[in-house]
Amino acid sequence: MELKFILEVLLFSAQKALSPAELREALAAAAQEESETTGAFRRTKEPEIIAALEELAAYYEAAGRSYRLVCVAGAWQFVSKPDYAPWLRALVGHKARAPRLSQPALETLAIIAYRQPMTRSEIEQVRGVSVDGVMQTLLERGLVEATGRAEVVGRPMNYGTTPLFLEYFGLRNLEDLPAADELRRLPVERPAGLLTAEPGLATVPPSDLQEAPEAADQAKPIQEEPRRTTETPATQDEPGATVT
Amino acid sequence: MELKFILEVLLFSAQKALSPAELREALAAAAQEESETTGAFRRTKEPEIIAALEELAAYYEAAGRSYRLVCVAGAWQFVSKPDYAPWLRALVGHKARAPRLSQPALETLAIIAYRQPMTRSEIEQVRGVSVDGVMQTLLERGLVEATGRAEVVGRPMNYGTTPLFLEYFGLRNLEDLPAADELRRLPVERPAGLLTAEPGLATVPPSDLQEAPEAADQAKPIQEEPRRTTETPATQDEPGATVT
Amino acid sequence: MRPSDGGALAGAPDGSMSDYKVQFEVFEGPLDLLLYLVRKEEVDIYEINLTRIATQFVEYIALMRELDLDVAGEFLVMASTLMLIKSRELLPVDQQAQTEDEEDEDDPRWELIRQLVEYKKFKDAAAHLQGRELEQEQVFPRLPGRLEFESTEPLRPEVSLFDLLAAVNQVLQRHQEKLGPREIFEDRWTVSEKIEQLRRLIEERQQLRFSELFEGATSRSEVVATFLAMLELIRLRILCARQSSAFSEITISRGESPAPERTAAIPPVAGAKSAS
Repeated sequence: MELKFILEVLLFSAQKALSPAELREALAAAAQEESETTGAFRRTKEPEIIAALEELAAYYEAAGRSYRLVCVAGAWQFVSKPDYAPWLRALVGHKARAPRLSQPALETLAIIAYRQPMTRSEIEQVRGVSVDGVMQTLLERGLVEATGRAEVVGRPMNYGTTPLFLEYFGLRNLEDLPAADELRRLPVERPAGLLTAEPGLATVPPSDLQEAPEAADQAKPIQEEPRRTTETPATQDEPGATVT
Repeated sequence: MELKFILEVLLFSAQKALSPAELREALAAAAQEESETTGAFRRTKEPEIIAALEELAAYYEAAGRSYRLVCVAGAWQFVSKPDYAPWLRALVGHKARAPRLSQPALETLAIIAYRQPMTRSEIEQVRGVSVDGVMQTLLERGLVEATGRAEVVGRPMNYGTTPLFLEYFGLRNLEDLPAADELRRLPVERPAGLLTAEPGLATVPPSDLQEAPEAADQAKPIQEEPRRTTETPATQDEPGATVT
Repeated sequence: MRPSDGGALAGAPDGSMSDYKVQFEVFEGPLDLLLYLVRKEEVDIYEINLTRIATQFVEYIALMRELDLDVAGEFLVMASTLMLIKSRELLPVDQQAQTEDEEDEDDPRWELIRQLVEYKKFKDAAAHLQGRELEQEQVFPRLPGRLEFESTEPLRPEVSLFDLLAAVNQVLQRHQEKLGPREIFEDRWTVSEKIEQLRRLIEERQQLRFSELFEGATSRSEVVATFLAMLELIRLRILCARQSSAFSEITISRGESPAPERTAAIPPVAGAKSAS
């Protein structure tokens, strides 16, 4: 009995996408109930599970079947390839899906996705127009959410994307966005001799701050703007935290 | 675009097993709605579909995955291999254990399987007890269904087994049922046909005809009323009740 | 000032007012309009002639007003920024700001270009998201039917074909009692005779295939008698039947309890002794 086949059959039979943690739980639960074969997987660790899932996904990609194994928002599932949509529509009907997003909504969403967390006025700075109506739509559709308050004057709300955002666009995580690094950090190459730093541009995503400190360090030398610290979302996850 | 991949993706995404006829319909429906690629499969014949399905099934058998493609009761579907049941049980949790069929339910099912189509009162004749509760269970579990009306007084409903019944017991068709000719030979007194019925006796309110044919059956003289009531097992078919 | 590339304002001058409204909405804001103007110039953003762009921008604003359209405040702010840039550049070179290194942050040209470049990148990113949005509409997740596991998998081992046949047996037994054995078994074989035969057979062979039990049968009633005998022996645990999977053949082997004294308990079926 191989781990990858067990994971395969679990994903094959599940009613929803499963995270490595859920898969690990199923392995542990099965080990508790039954004996020999299941017991061998009692203590399977998540990294092992993820490695086996990647192997499975690679297998299906190489096998060139009509469906593949994907990871969306951290959970794994089998999905059909887009080419086969006409037949699936004939079989199961159109997908129940919210109406497509408008151009302003997509622009705003893209900005938030790359630069989160950010305040409304920071978003407006990039877009050059008010985003009130658009933000309303994005919040209502659950693609964007308030993540806390920014540590700047007036303590405005910070916004970020939700897991639903990843699901809606079929993204594995925020790194899955194209040119993520480029768009997150200082994006504009200045002609030599021009030394500027723009507030709001250098916001490093929290994941980078936590998981890739060296990436954050890389961005630092360019940042000579003292104001930057005030924009660093240090306490974004603590709504109502007060400035001391 | 290959036929086998289209069939594969249809079976992979379908909520239930699909017959070659249903697959052919999906191909035709897709051809109607969209164009180029789908049009090529507009007139796919069932033998072609079956050949492609068998090729697919052979592929999966050879690939040695945790699931395979099987044909049960003339319909095709991907099913997990039994070896993996412990993990699937762990995944689905407790609710996986549907209440097993009670002895009365099994008996009734056996009678219907061998003697279908039959009316409720005919079934009761063979079993010697009322089958109201049991029939309810069998209908709800989708093992038995109404197949039309019997051409006898009161035009009661006829019942027969469903494809799910075959699936449930792993039978390809009804001929696969082990010989039980004796059961087939048990005498059942059929009520007089419509033409020979006394006009006065056959007067059944139209509402009864449509909504409750069994009400008409109950009035029949064949029923040994006292015995029925005493033998009716009151709680045997309650969910969760098991008979061992 | 009519757009030459069939862009966002295409057809505007001869269209109706409502057409204009629809067309203008294509510009998400001043940056969008600026980007459109830059694209029209077919030059890199860094090389745009801001003076010319500023003129065009202001002309657009003028047109929008002429057409009595709502001109959002952001457009006006941008227009004034552009006019400032334009006026600076129109100054003689020696009067322009020369302290670039120190005052660059206040240079509205760079601020504008930076904003434009950044905005363009996000607009491209938005286009990518839109592509993914469309693709996701074509992707169907596998959603297995609940029955697949919840009914077939756990139930099959619990309710097998055997249970169904045992149920048949029960029904037959009741009718034997009611109708008398003669009507059911007309043959020379009785169930109890078959029970003895099966017991001897299993002593010799240890294990049998289900179909072997019926190989020598000469009549239907013998098959039935054999079958009922087998069911009875299974019930008494003298025989044990296994079916490894749904379609595999049933194998019959010796059961866990030989229980010789239970032979006497056979009567329910032994009573079916034929009248022959």
